[in-house]
Amino acid sequence: MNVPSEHLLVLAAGLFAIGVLGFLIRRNVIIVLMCIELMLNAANLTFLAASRQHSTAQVVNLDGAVFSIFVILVAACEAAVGLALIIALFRLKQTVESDALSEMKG
Amino acid sequence: MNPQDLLHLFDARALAAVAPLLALSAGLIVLLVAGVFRSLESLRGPIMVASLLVAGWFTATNFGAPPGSVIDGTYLADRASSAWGLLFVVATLLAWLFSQHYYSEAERPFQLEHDVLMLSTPIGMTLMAGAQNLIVFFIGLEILSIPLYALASFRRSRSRSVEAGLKYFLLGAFAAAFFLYGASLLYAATGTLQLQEIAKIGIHGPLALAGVALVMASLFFKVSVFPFHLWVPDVYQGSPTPVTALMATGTKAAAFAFLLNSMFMLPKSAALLVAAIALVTMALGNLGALAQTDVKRMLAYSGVAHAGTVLLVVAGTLAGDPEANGALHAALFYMGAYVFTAAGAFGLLALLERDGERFTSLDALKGLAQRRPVIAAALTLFMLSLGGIPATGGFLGKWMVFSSLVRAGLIWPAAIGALLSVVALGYYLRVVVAMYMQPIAERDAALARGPDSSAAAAIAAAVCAVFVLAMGVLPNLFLDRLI
Amino acid sequence: MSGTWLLWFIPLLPLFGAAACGLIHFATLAARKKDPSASGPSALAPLVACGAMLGALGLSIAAFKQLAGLEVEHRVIESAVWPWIHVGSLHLDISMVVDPLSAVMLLVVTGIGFLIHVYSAGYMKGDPGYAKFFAYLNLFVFSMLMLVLSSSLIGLFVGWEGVGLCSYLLIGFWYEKGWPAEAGQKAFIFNRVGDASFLIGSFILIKLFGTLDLSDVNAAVAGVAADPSKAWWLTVAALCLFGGCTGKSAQIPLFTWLPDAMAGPTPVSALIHAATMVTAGVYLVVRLNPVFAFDPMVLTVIGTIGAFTALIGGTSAIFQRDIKKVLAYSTVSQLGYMFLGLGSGAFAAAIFHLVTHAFFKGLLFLGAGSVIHGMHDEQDMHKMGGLRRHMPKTFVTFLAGAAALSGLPLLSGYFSKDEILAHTFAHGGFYYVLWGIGLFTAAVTAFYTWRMVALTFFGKERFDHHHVHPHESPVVMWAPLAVLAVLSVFGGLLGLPPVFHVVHQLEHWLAPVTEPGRALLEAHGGVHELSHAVEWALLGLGAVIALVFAHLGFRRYVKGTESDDNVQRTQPALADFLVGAWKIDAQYYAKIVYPSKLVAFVTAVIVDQFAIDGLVNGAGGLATATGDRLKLMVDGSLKTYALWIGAGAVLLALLWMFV
Amino acid sequence: MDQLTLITFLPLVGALLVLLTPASQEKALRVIALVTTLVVAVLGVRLYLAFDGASESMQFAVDKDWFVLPSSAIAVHYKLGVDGLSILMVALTAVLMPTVILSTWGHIDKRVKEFMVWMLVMQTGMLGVFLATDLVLFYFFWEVSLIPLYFMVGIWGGERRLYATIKFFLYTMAGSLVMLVAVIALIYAFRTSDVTALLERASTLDAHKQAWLFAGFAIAFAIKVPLIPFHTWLADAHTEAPTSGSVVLAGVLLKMGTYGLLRFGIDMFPGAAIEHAPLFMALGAIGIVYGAFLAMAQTDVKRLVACSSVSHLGYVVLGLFALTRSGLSGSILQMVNHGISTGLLFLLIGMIYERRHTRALDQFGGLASTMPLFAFFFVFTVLSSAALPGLNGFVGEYLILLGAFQTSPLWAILGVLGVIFGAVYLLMATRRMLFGPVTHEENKHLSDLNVREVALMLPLVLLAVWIGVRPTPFLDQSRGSLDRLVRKIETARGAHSAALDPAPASNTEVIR
Repeated sequence: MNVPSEHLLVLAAGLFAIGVLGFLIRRNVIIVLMCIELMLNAANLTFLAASRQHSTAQVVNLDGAVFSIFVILVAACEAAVGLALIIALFRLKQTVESDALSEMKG
Repeated sequence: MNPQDLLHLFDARALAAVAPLLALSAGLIVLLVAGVFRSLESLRGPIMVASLLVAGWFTATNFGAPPGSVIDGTYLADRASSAWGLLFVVATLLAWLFSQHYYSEAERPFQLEHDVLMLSTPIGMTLMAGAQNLIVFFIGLEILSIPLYALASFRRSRSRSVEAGLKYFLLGAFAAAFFLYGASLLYAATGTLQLQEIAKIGIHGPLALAGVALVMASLFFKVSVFPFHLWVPDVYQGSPTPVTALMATGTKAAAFAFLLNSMFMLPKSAALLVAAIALVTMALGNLGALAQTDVKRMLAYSGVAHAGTVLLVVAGTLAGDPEANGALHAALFYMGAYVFTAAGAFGLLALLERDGERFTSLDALKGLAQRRPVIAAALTLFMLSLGGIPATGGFLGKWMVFSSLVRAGLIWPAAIGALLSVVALGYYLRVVVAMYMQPIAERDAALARGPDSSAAAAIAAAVCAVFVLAMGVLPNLFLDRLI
Repeated sequence: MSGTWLLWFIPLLPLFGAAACGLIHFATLAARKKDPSASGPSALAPLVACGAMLGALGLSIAAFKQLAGLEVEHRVIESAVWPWIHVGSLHLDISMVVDPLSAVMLLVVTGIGFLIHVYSAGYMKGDPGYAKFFAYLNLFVFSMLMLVLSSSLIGLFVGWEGVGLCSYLLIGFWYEKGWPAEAGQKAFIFNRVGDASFLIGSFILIKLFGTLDLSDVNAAVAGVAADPSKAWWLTVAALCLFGGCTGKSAQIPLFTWLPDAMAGPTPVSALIHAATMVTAGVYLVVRLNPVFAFDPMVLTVIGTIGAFTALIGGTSAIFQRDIKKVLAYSTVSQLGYMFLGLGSGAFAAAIFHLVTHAFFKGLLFLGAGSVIHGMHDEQDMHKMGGLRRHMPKTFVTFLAGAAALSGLPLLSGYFSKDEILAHTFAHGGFYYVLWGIGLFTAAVTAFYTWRMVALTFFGKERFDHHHVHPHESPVVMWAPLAVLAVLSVFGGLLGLPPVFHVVHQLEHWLAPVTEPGRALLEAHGGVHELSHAVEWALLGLGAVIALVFAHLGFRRYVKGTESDDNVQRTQPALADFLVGAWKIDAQYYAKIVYPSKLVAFVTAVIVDQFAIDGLVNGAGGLATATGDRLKLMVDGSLKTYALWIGAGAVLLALLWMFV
Repeated sequence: MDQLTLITFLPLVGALLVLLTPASQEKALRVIALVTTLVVAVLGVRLYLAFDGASESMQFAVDKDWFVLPSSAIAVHYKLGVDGLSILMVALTAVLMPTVILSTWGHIDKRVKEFMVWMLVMQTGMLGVFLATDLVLFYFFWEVSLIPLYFMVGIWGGERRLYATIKFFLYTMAGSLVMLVAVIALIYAFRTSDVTALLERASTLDAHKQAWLFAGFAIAFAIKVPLIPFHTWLADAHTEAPTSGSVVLAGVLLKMGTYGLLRFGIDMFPGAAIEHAPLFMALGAIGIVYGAFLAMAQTDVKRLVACSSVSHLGYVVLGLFALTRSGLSGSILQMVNHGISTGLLFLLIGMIYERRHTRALDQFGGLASTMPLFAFFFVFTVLSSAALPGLNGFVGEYLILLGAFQTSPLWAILGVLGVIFGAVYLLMATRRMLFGPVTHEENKHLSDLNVREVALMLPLVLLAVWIGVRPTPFLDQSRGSLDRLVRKIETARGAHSAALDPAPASNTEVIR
């Protein structure tokens, strides 16, 4: 079975859109973080699909695949820092709602 | 990649090209190791400074040398990226010097972590500036950003610091996701992540254009132009001031370095749009700053305005600036001056904050000239440079930016930009007015002189002042060598 | 003296005198600071000032003698040239030139000036500004001599404005009282209006001839006739220069400053506002007679203005109670005569009247000063009367002056005035009207002059004997009166009318100067001779009118002031109208001064502060207000920021895809 | 070191010396500043005497490499020179400053050190503006010279000093930044920043471009002059500035605007100047009358003098844009004259303010009785300002109006009306201050001017008389340069009228 690349791209676009909307709508910072992961994975999916699309029998275009590995790595780092920050927030405010993040404005 | 290329990975030129990165990384490791031993505490500073200086020295040697590319041309150490690299080293050094004695007793035990995080940022910046490949840029971006997220909320007992860190992190990650998705679309459209390859193939079709738009959006986020700049005031204000200095100077410079490298992706017809974005950014930054009462936040807005100004060179290039390197030179000099000026300004605010957090407010600056004449004089100099008054580096930077526009025939944007800088002077002057022309508040008069200034900060401020003046009065020292 | 700097010393001596007196003044002030009663070195001032005047007078007489010794065609002495303003090819240089005209003026200015200096030494004695007064007086003489001697219109203008300045300073000499300072200011500003016109005239002359040298201009006039556009400009220039004369010589419409100028010390009124400065306009017209004679229309304008000024001045003098005001309006009126003469092309006659007027009006003012001095600064004639017994010397000399002014036969004023009227009559046409006005004014003049004499020296003593003890003035004051009285009586000999079959000395003397103008007039057909019979008739008419109205005036007022009171009661509007000089000044205030102040206020407050500055401040305010609004964009909410980022990215994508 | 560099930067050296002197040594600070400015004045006079007015070229030129603008390889030079258009202003700047410094004895008693530093820095800036013959260098000095006054007004000014100083700074800055764009455009059009070269070549640009560049320059200078309707900053700045600041502002800083109009408006773009001359003549002439009316309505005597500056500088602009020999000559001289007479007026007002701490006209009256010396100097200055022949003001105004009359009788006549109005407001102020009875008790025991005050005014008074009596040597200093400029204008006028009307009418006769 061979899923056409276009389908994968559309799926990825959908994932990205869900991620963006989730980021915009959800108030829980942890879920917002997960939405970011969703967006990153949309990018990964696109990379992999495109990587396959641009490969031929003779030359394999690995750039996209390599990029996605880096993305996964970076996503892990981000999650680590992000969660730490969320803990710091929770310690201070006993909440992880993003509304708590509007002390500074104007 | 061919197996043969692996051999080139370690030839002398390639090594020289990445030497600054290696030096910084080595310094980082040494610092970490030394940090384990309490007895070596006094060595931490010297290690930090030494690794930055060595990295700077390596960067400087890359100037005269022919461009050195690494790993199949994904990273390039040429004259431009080396110039940027020097700026990053300087920015980090200045921020670090200003951070000495900045933190409170409770935060001081974590100085090691602070220093390690800070030392890792120039690695990211340098990678960004030299990146010829979207992967390398992304890695650089994250090496820069992730430590900064942590640094922003370094004063984790203060809600503003945490808020700044989280906001920066969430929005930064959000923007990074845009970059990635944009990069993936570009890749889908062109099949390559190499900038030169993309340039050869060209940006055709909606997929590629959408990719460019998203990549640009994330870059605009990093350099903080409209409408991607809203995070800046909050994050700059909430972060520890030395970190703000680093963000304002280093991060912005690194993002611009890559923006200039990748602006070929923008359609020529976008010139006016980019100019409009830049001008709106200047307007929002300047008008917003006009409404501030806290100098730190005001400087954040001013940073937005300056980003808009630099973005003008992109518009100039797109509109057909006949000078091939016009944009690069202008951006380099402008950001060079800005690094010293903004670092100096934020650094002095950091110094003042040691009397209490309220001392970043405009009110508390009243009569500062009597209380701390040297700081007031230096801050005035920086304000004038930010305002682009001659005899300071800021002036010539502004000159070069507008030159790019004028050469490209964008006279009206240049004129509007010039008028918007008048608004900017309006708030820079307010700082000077407060310091020199308004009477000192009674409770501040009692302070007479605050605690002794830190020597490190004093040196840093002096360096900033000297460079700001030198870039304004003797620009040949810089122009002849750097460009 | 020719080609040397010696002539320069005629004006420079008084200038040095002024400087010296100024220093004396400040030395006096310094001395007084230590000891308030000390008079310091101020007693030196009159010596210095009179010495300077004597020197100038001596040099003037010497110059006059040298001039008279020259052949008629070459009667010009020119001094070394002071190069003043050199720009490109334009050279505005000044030298001192004595020719027949300036020689006459020179003698009048230095001669009468010297007498008045001497008089002032007595009159101003005891004044705290004694030395300062002489400084100003000397400075005035310097300016007046510059005016008279300059070879160039620009040099003339230096003197022209200089005399205006001194007039300003001297009118406001007693500035502590307030109103003299206001009067001085008014004089200066009215003169400035004229001067502005003068300046424009000089610009046109430069435009036409490229020079302001008076003799060059006069010589170049003839060449203009060929070019109609140039001729038009020359006419405008002449009118503009005459505009300057109306200011300086108190003609319609700028005459109202002169009556107010009486706020100054009386010697000032005599010297500046009767004998010399106010005649500068007459001098200018004669000096540039070809320019003015070039277009007959200009002369008609001058004559008309002169006649009406004579009328307004004369009638305004009738009911004045202030003795100096009578003389002031009389001066306005007599100056009108001079311009009437100029307008008739009788340049020499105008100068003749100028000279005799300097004698008798100087005399009258000094006499009035003597009266005021003797009456302890009382100027209201209604509070005088019968003074002939108390001040006989003043009385006798005053009579001589009054007789001359009113044109009683064979006195100086009689000949000079009649000559002007004769020329006007000879002109015919529209000039008959002007002649009629002149004749009427002559009647009025005789009337008010003898009213003044009667009110002052005859009738009951209406002053308060407890406070006022009239006394004769000291010798330094009455001696100049005596000299002037003699001149007033016999001054007419300078210019006897042709019917006497003697040479008109003055006309003959001035002929080289007035010739070009006469020639132009002749070319226009503007020179008319009268038959002896008509001349006799006119002389007789003049004599009769003077005698009759002098008698009327004297009769009516010799008993007292009832006649004034009658008029005041029966014709209050008329009296008011005449005393207020036809209400012209009031009109100025209502139509020009107050509206100007209003305009100034509106300009400053509404246009400038509200509109223009409002825009400037508004721009600043707008920026701040916009900033305050824009701040709301940064609302602190993560989602807003993200939304902008998302929307921005989408917008960028859309724009690049579709635009 | 060459003369021009020495004269330009000596004040800066003085400023450094002041900076190194402890703030408590007030006397030493003052003496250092005074001695520095005196030396500069001597140098200025020497320069003036050595200057050859007949020459058309830049004299005492200095030319050193400064830096190369990247990417276009435009070499910016440190280039100074003086010609007939600038020599008088240089001399005035040098000669005026000792007087200004000496006048601070009376009214600057706090933060003396800072004040002296700013004064001296300002002198360097002003001299630089007049001497720079590289466009970048000119712009450099142009903006630098703004900052000291900003501090002077802001720190040592009156009640509304902050408002005034910010307004002044931002307003002039707005003009300057517009000019910056024009400066850049001009430099890149010819790829040189050398003023002499640009003066030769700029008129080869096409008319449209010239007009725009001219406008860019002109707006900055018009604000600086200030020409109506850009004048509102001036009254506020003057009213609030300390005496010495006002003197410098009126004496020299405003002249930077008129000098700019001359050098970078008329000399640089003669074609555009001819085209826009009617507008500028109109603004100048209207400004004369408008300023006079403003002055008439003032109740604060300092503000009155400030408004009179608007009027007086209207003359200068009128004369400049008459574009005739006499108009240009007169304007150059009038720049000096205004510096002298308005400078003196501000000094005098400062002296009375030090005694009475008010400047409201109705607070005075009768001062001539209590302060005769003051009255003498005041009347003298008023007469100089009102252009009495024999004093300096007349020569300038006469030439200006004459020049204007040759070009446009209408605006000249409006200007002549200003002669009347000028007398009105000046005499009104004089009367209300000096004459009449002494109505206020405070005025009865005022001390008259002291030796220092008389001494510091004397040089200006003598200069006023000298220029009035013997103006030709002063006018001759700009002879060569103006000959050159007038030739240039005539050439451009020929081209201009040829473009407008292929067959020029014969009756457009221009005399001189």
